[in-house]
Amino acid sequence: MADMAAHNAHHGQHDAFQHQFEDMEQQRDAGTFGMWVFLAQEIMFFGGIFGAYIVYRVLFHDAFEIGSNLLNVRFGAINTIVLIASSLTMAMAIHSAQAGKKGKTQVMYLLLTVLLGVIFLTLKFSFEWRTDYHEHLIPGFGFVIRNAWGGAGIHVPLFFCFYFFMTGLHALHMIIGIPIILVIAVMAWRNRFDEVYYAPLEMVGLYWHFVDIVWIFLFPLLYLVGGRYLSNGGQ
Amino acid sequence: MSGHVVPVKTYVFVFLALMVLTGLTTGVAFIDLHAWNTPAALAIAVVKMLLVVLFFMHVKYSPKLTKMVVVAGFFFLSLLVAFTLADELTRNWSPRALDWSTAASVTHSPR
Amino acid sequence: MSTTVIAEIPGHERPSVERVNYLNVDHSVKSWLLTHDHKRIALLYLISITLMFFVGGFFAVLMRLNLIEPTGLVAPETYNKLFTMHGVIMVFFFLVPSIPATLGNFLVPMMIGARDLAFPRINLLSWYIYILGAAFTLYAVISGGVDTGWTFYTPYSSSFSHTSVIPTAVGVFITGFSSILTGLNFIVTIHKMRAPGLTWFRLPLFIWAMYATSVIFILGTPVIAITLFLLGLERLLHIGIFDPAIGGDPILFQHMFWFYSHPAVYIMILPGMGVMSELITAFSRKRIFGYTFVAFSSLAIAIISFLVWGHHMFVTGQSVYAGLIFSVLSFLVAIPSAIKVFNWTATLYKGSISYEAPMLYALGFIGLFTMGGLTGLFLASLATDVHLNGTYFIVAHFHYIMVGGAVMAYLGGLHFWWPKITGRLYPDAWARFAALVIFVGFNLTFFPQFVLGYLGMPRRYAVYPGEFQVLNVMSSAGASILGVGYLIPLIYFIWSFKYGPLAGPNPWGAKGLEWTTPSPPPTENFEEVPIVTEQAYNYAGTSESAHG
Amino acid sequence: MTGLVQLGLGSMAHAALAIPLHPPTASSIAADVDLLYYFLTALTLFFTALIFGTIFFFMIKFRRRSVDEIPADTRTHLALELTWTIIPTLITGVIFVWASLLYVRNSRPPASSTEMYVVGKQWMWHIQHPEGVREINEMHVAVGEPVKLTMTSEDVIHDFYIPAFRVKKDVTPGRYSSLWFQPTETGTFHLFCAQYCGTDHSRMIGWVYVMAPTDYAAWLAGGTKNESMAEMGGRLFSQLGCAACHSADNNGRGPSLAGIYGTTQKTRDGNSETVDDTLIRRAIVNPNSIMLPNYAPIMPTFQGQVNEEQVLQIIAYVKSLGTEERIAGRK
Ligand code: HEA
Ligand code: HEA
Ligand code: HEC
Ligand code: CUA
Ligand SMILES: [Cu+2]
Repeated sequence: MADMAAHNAHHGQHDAFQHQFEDMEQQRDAGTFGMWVFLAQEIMFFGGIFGAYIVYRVLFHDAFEIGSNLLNVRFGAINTIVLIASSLTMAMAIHSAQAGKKGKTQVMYLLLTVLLGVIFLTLKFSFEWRTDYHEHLIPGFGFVIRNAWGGAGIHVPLFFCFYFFMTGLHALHMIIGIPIILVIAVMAWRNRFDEVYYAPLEMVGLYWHFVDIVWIFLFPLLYLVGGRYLSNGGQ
Repeated sequence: MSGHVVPVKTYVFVFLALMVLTGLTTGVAFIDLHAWNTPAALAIAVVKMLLVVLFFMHVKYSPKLTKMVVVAGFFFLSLLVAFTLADELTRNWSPRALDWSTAASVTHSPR
Repeated sequence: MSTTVIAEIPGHERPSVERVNYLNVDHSVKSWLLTHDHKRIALLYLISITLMFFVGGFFAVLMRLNLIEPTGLVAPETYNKLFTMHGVIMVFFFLVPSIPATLGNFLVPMMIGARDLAFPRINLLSWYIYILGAAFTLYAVISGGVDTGWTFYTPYSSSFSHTSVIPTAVGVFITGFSSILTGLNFIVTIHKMRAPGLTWFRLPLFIWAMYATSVIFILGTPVIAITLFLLGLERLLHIGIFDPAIGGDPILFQHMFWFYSHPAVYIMILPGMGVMSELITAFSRKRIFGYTFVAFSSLAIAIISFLVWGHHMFVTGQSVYAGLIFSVLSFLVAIPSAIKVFNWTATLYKGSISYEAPMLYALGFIGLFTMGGLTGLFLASLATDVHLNGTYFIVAHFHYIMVGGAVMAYLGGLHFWWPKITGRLYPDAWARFAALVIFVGFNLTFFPQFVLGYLGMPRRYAVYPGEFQVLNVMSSAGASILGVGYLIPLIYFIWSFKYGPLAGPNPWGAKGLEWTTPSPPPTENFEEVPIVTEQAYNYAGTSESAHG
Repeated sequence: MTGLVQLGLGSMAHAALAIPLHPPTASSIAADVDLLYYFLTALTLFFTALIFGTIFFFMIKFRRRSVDEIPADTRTHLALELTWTIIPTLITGVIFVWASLLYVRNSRPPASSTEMYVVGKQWMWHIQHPEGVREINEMHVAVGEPVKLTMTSEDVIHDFYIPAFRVKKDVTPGRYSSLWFQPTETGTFHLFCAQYCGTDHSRMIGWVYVMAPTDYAAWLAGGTKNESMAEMGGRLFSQLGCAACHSADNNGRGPSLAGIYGTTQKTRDGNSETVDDTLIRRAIVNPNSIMLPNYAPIMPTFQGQVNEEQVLQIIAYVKSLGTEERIAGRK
């Protein structure tokens, strides 16, 4: 107890301190740990759909390769680069807080992250999905099963279901993430974060990196493992 | 806890490694590795994930507890996939799997 | 009336009515709806969950009425909606949140000597999410109901049912997040906020049970969420994820559904087991027998429970190999439960046993859970499950565990901590009487169903062949006794909240940090953070080194 | 009011004498399943009695005698813990092995089984005998003769359940499941749908008539149908125009189907598949998925033109095309 009290005194009562904790240290600890537990939940959330995807990919191997070949690798690859870059800027934002840099530096990195996220989403929605729409590749919206796909054809829409659902869910996570980053940026602008207190920044960072990781798996699973090496594109 | 400050150099290095791996995985997809294309793509993805988790997310410098949470997440995910496949894949043998123990009679009777 | 012991218990003093506590600190509605206090949130949950229980119970009553006549009294489509809504409400809106969200919310911080959960705002959010989910589901009920069974099997639910499947699924989907947030809060709180000296092996077993439950909440619930999402998508767009007519696989739905829903049955029983350990020790005034075994068996159950879901699918044409694996693992998960039962029984040995109402519920739990669990073995056995699957045997199996086990534990826990929660006592004689009525009514309701199932009566039957009538009438008669049994506590609890005699901080003379604060506790729980120096349940007052 | 209660109680007491306690034991596997069931029941009763008994004994023996009584402290007892961990483990081991052996044995149809076909449909059962007789919600079989059912569904998942035989299997759309039994007693037994399938799930029930072999033969002969399943399939085969491509002389645009049932063949992408019920069904509803090396993918789909019953008839027809015919065709 005594050293607990000492702790409190040491850190002073930071503005952000919440009464249920003993001290700032415990509060930050609980915060990041909570974020990790939340991410474990997220793993299972995406995991459910990844699991279903894997099962169907194994069952309907050919259809999924055909579907995968209809996607444009270029979009996938560029977006991968964009998203990884945004992870870097996010890591740098936290770094600058840890290193005691000014709030403005943090804000700059955060805004860069947001910018990259927006680029990702723009590419995804206004370019990639739009193309897909025009090529009648959206199940439920005039999807056309082409004769060339042969017997596997009837399962190709299934691939696209997964494609849209998985990338959609991923994009939804980004869409939720971006405003949160902006709020954090406002806090950073007001110099709320320093070497002692930067838990919110750290937490949103973890979230953003997680979203990045999901994409790191989506990219190969959706775009690449489609027998692209075959001269006829796997058909 | 994650109070550890990772030097900027590490971040940049990790970022570059991720870029290289992205290029690699894209390139490899266009080379015929027979059955190994999918494993290769997934292996590279796992490496990339580890880089992000360990460095960007500071797990390398985090307490055991955090590591445990991460491992638990992926472990239970693998259970979901593995056991579902255990049924879904062997289920397709079903017509015969049912006659599993009469396999002998099945292979003999038809021509 | 509990004339028993109160005055003699050391540490007991009459509290002054004026003392500020979490209940009377602020009476405004706003102070309740915006509260961050885990104890108030627990009460919010208690009220909403009780409401849902009676809604679900009301459907059960109508079902049992219908089954008095072989030809049925209501139209089959109505009956189908009744059992679906009964199942959905009882499982997702009553039993899953029951103990964790009420007793757990109230007790976790108190038992570990914390002022609150780690994330009080998230805790409040979880209640609102629960309410939102319940609203959707109740909307589905009002807008015509659902008739898919609580299992939502495809392709019936995705392509054939004409009822409000989507609102129900959305409701369940939403409520899932309230479970996840509760679990997250508990895990973080238990890891990070234990009072000084409160090591893992000094924790009350209720905390271990809550921890194991939370693990399932975190790792299982997201999967049902995504599954229901896919179901809704399929139903809206007919894209073929689960519909064989368009190339999908309806069995995959079952895999994903049971991946959550089997662990979920342990979400429903583990907290009850935790309550049990508290009650048994308190009313025999003894340390639990085999603390570490009971503690680790909770974790073992939580982990193995993720590996057995395929036992719900033995007759779906599951491959023989998968069937064998799931069967053996299902037997494995029974072992930790057996360990618990034996340890509770052994705790009574040479104890000082008293029979207040909570203890009666506890003893009822052990017996009924044993029967329910052992009949689970019939179902885990491949050869017998082929006959029993889809019959009333299963209905009986799970009601023995969920009603005979989990609901009994919930009621037992509620009676045990009621004086702590409200600061008031309830009439003990009535409580014992209710326990007896419930026990008798319960067995009369559900025992005949074992026989019915073995005879071959399928479940979810609105009408049935005449030869099953006698047993069905017995069951319905039992249900009416059971219903009355549940009304009695409702009445005396409400009465006691207002008029019950004041309880001291520790009316049972029980051990545990929650009994060291006044009843009802102040908002901060403890005036100063307690320091723990001994193991849990140290009734004999021995020092730690005396045991291994 | 009291009169009513009396009436109720009276009729209950009367009926109580008539409550059956176990279902008829009318198939070759039923007695074995029951034996395991009784063993498990005994086990349950034993442990329930043990636990309840011990609790009651302790409750009385160790009841609190004075308010400030503090019993001696609990000691950990590793040997006991291990005992009650290991004994249940062993018991469950025994149950597992017993139940699994029985299950594997019970899922093995004798080679001599007659095949019958079941199609589940909201909310009735269609049953076809190879001889061509078709029944709805009724099923006639001969005592002593093993029967293997090939089952599928037109719509949702159903479940074919005959309690007296202790057999049950889901009937899933889009795939074939199978189940077998060997009736050992003549009589009339319930046939239930045991998987919830919609409004009239509880009315999707019927009867199984187990007859003496001679009666069964007479019944079969007396049926209105004198065309066998294969014959009906053959008729469909020509009506639908299959014969135009699949001629027996192997000169059509499609392969000859004579004698192919049960054979294994290579596909264009190098896999090999066995021609079984599932494959023939697939050829009919999704012919593009058949990829024979020497044929163009020209076979049209017949999905929507044939129902599951007719598909089964065509399968029976293809099965009936013997080797002789094929050899004859080759010559
Ligand atoms: C709280 C809920 C709960 C709990 C705890 C359990 C616990 C168990 N359940 Fe149950 N179960 C349900 C709720 C629950 N179940 C529900 C709701 C369904 C139906 C769902 C639906 O279809 O609608 C179901 C269905 C169900 C099935 C599927 C049947 C089918 O559809 O064909 C199976 C099959 O294996 C099964 C098995 C078990 C087993 C082995 C346990 C074990 O964990 C039990 C362990 C306990 C004991 C064994 C008792 C204590 C032990 C002793 C006293 C010592 C002696 C022990 C030994 C010798 C081993 N259950
Ligand atoms: C937590 C879970 C839970 C609980 C507590 C209960 C409680 C009860 N259940 Fe339920 N039940 C399920 C979970 C639960 N059930 C599930 C998951 C299913 C499967 C659904 C499906 O197939 O999809 C099911 C199915 C089910 C069936 C099978 C339906 C079928 O297959 O056709 C039956 C039949 O008897 C039944 C009966 C009862 C009864 C009598 C109670 C009683 O314990 C209820 C007692 C409560 C009350 C009676 C209410 C309180 C009193 C009043 C409202 C006052 C008025 C009443 C009187 C005076 C009589 N339940
Ligand atoms: C237009 C010609 C045509 C018609 C009409 C036709 N088929 Fe076919 N069928 C084919 C061809 C060609 C193949 C080989 C397909 C391939 O390899 O892509 C084939 C393959 C099959 C096979 C698989 C044979 C094997 O060895 O795998 C079966 C079974 C079959 N057809 C049954 C039928 C039935 C039953 C009908 C009528 C309901 C029918 N066919 C109508 C042309 C036809
Ligand atoms: Cu068909 Cu139930
Ligand atoms: Cu289960």
